[in-house]
Amino acid sequence: MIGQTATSDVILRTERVSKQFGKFTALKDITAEFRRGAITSIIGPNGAGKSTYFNLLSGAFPPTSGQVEFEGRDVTGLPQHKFAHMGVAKSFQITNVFPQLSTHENIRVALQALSSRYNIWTPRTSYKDLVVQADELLHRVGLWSRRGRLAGTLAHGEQRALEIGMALASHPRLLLLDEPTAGMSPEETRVMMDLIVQLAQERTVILVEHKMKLVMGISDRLLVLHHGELLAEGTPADIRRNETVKRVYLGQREH
Amino acid sequence: MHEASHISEPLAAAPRHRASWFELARQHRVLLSSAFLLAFPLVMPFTALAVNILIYGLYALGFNLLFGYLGLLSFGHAALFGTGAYLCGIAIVHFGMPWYAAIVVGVLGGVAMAAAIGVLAIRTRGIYFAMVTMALSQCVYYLFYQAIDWTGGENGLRGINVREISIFGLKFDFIDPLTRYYVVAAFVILALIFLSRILASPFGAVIEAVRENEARARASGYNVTATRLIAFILSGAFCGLAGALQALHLSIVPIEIMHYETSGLAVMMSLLGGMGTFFGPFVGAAVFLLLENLVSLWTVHWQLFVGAVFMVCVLFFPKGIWGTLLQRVQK
Amino acid sequence: MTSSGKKPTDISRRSLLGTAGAGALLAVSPFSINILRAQEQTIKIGFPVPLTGPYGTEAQDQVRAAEVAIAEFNEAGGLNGRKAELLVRDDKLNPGEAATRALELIEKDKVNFIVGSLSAAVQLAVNNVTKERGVIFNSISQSDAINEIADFSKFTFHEALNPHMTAGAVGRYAFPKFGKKVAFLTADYAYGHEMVRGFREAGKAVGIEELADIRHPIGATDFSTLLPRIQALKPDILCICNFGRDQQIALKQATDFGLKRNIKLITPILLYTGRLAAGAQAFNGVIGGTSYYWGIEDQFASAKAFNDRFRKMHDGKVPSDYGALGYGGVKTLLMAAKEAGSVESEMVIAAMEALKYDYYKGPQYFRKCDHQSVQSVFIIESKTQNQRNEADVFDVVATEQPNEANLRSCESLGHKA
Amino acid sequence: MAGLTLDLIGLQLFTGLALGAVYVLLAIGLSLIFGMLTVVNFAHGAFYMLGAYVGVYLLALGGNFWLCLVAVPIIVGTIGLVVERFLIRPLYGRGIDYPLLLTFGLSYVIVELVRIAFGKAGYPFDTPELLQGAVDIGIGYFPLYRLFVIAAAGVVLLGLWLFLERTSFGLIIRAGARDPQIVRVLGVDVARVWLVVFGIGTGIAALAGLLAAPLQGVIPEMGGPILVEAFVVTVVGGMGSLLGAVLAGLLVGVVVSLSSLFVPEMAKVSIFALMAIVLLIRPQGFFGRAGLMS
Repeated sequence: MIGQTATSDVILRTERVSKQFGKFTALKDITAEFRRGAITSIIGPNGAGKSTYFNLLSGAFPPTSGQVEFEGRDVTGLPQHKFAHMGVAKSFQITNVFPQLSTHENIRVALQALSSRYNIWTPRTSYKDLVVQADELLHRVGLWSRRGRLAGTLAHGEQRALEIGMALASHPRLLLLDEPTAGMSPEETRVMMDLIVQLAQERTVILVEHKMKLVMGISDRLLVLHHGELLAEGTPADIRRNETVKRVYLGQREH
Repeated sequence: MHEASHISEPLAAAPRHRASWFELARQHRVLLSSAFLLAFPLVMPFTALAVNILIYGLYALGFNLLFGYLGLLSFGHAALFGTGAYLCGIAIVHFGMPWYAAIVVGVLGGVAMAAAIGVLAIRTRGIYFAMVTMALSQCVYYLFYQAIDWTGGENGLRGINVREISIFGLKFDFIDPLTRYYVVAAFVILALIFLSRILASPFGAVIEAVRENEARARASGYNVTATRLIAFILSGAFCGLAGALQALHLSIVPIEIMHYETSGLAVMMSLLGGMGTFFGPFVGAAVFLLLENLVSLWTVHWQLFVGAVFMVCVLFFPKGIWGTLLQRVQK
Repeated sequence: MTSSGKKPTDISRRSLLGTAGAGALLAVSPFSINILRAQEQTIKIGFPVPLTGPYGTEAQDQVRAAEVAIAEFNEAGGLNGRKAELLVRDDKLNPGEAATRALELIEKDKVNFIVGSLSAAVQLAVNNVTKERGVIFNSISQSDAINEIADFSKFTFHEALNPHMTAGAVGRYAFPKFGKKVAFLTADYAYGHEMVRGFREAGKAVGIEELADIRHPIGATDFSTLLPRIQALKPDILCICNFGRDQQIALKQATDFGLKRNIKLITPILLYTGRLAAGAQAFNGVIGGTSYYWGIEDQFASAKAFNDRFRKMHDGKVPSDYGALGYGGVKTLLMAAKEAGSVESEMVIAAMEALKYDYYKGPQYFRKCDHQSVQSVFIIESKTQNQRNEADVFDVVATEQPNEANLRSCESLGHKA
Repeated sequence: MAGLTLDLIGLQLFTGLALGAVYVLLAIGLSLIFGMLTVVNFAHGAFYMLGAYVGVYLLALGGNFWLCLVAVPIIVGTIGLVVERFLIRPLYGRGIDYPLLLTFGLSYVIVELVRIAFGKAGYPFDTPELLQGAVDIGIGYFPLYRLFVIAAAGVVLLGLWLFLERTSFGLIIRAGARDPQIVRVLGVDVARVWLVVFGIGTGIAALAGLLAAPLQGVIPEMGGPILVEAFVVTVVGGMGSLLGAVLAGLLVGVVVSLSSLFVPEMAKVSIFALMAIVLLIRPQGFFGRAGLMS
């Protein structure tokens, strides 16, 4: 496995993190660890606090209390853009690209964030390596043919793929994906899941997913949230056997 | 997805071919703009107006970098413009500096004022940003208003009299209107080159990214706050230069230059010309000032026309005059 | 005249050409333009005034009165047949705009003289442009700064009164009459401070006791925050040292607060147009100075002649104070040009300096050192009773004769004289 | 600082309240419109000025001041309805900047139309006879008309409060200010609600202009400076918050009046400094919701 340190095989952990929105408690005292190199999925019914937890892990906002550690370092409250520089990349639940930029430029901009971002004089095209790397990533996520199109005009599935391409641009050791298949056709979903498995060979992946069945097959570990609390944790087999989880998911129909 | 790729291959290439001359013009926009500016005074009613159009165009250009390209609406740009003008004037009147040094002082003044206002205002967003910049620029207005010994207060700063300038040993009569025009035009062209470089640079890409999708830019590793601040400061450099040139052109700096109506001018000119277009601010400045000049010749109610034209633009041509033209040509 | 009979067509064609491609011609050969500026052309007087903005009414009256001066000059045969022409420009009460307009008038229209401006800042801006280019500027705006050495040039003339003169005259009239305990309500800018300085200077001779100088920001809409304090001071006289709209609101609110019951309100400048706009109630009983009021026609034949001519040209209206200044500013320059027999700057300057004139308000002349017009100041009181007609709003209660001693000394202004 | 006494400061506070009352009326309209329509109305000052001019016109026709108090808001409010329907409505959904820019242009047009119709010089506006003079309020003499302005503002606020709290239409407005989505879900014609809100906002602005007319006289430019000050009030109070507009309006009035007593040269800048400070400490203003502007 790449970049594994002697310190631990835990890449990310949260220590009793909670999140309040006004009087509403979205998350309560969640302590969990994410193993390096694994695919871990965070599942739970609607309103379980999955997205809130995801946002805490990805640095979109800080927890109200508790601590987030990345590779043994306390990263609680660091601004969002620092996460990208540490090697944490994320995709959004709602499609989130730069619509008025070309597909290629979307990825090139993401690549640029790690090097020459505040240069105001040299033409951006003179950074040839970034152009080449962007093309490689376009191939990688299957969008080479859409290179010159405005990102906003791509099909939904293509935009999701583009987002993953942008996330990969920062060479992340940890990739956080928020419902990457939301709104996709079964065919698009299949392609996306293949891509995720492939990506996970080189890096740690954390997935938030509403559809439990989808992630059972590919996840190494699962976290189940319910009403803002950690309900269960374990391998897919553990979770499948867990009576509490069954009850929660039986309570409402799975889509 | 794999099947689709075969179909779209030629599609991607097609638009590139169709608009080739348009692309060519776009690549050489600095050259074309400069050529136009050099011939411009020939078609203007009088040269001093042409100089004003250049200066206000440059001022609107600085504003446009922030509003058009980054999407931040500031109602306090008069402070940047005015600081450039006052500092340039003070450098000449109180310190007897040569004109070129005074311009540098003016630009630095614009930069420093932008940094000061920016640090305070940049954390607020949207409408609040517009309001905070307006409030802070009003504070700056009163600051300069009260500093009578330096600025002349209500009476304005007088005596910025540059009769003769020498460039590489050649002497030019700065009282001559055309000389004045071409000296100012030279600085404006330099500014256009600089803006063009900024837009083409990696930072230009960051500006676009932040405007397009702030959350995404942040997740990609961009510091959005820093980006805004840098853009605000760059905007201050352009506006400071415009102010310095204005001081040299008119030989006075009126306190009105700091008034919030001057901030409104930048908004109006940018929008009339076309937000987020390279040459739009100059078109906007020209249309506004010509309209004001021509209409005020036959009626004192010129503001009615300016206001109405502005409303028509907002309602029907949100891309402004130049932006709409570009769109037509592109199609 | 016959010899020049066919020339006008020639010239008009050329000047048309000149206007159409002024820039182009200028680029090719700046000299050709100068040759075109031959003696036969009309005498052009640039006239930048704030047609738009809050003083539009005053500015329009300035234009009307200036037209009277032009008409009189042309009817009298002009300068050896050369007619005069007024080029009115809107300075929008903005010094930047005014400077641009002055540049337009000088560079494009090639005016011989510039007369005009209403606000102090605009006047100083125009002056800065004209003096650099050697064009005579006769200012009809009221300010002290224009007399000072820093702004003065030999091309600068000041037909209007300045606050030192008006405030001084009003003070000399009012302090002995209404009491020695004096408070000031002052607009916090140069013009306001200049007024206070004028009052203080006059007060020294009488020995006034200054209770307070209360400042308000220019453009204030609410004086109620200051009035209770003034009331508590119990002064005999309150000097309202502000102008135009500020003054109208201040007087209105002072009336509402009941200040007039035991305090006499005086002000350096009482505007005719301001009195009409704000109404009788607010101005009632207020004493102030003015450079001109149509009612002095009982005193001066020149005023009567000017009023009659103005009435004839402008449907029976009477000229306002600022209007009369427009007349005086243009008239003096044209008469000096006539005297000099030329529009050449140096010769006209010499003629202006030598001028002893009575065109509309009694005797006047320009002081040598600062080109300030030495003239009488009229003390007027606003009234609500016994109005003969709509225009009859003031009583002239005193006239201070022209006297250089009432001006700031040349030395104190920085002049060598 | 000659003549500074406690009475004087008290009187000054009162003066500040009267000044604040006009701010409150302007700000409450701005805030109402912003809260519901997310439109920053740059023409609000022009409607304020229009109110004063309509008053002048009605008085010249032979009306009296008390009639004007009712007629002016109705007439100008109706103009406001037309503006919303035909000029602002096409811009919904185009972002917050466009209605702002449109009303910015509109203010130029309204001011110039007034100049054409009524001239540039302005009009005197005498204090209604019943309200002339000053009364002793225990700490000194205070102009009766200013007391009336405070009272009138109070009555308007009370009326507005009753309208919002006690009528079904008011309920919809309150719900809509919290979340426009909810109103839509309830099947209410949101467009109609917005129309009415804009009309009410401009009507109140016109009333403020009419009330201010006897204090300052009437000129076409009267709406400019006060609009900027009203913006300060709305921003300090929190955009969209009615309670915020009221408290901030009174606060700004008092700050202006006290600063012109103690540091007159800072009087003009004091409210902008106040705004800058408030926003730096609490970017959403006193009662604004955080993140509303994002």
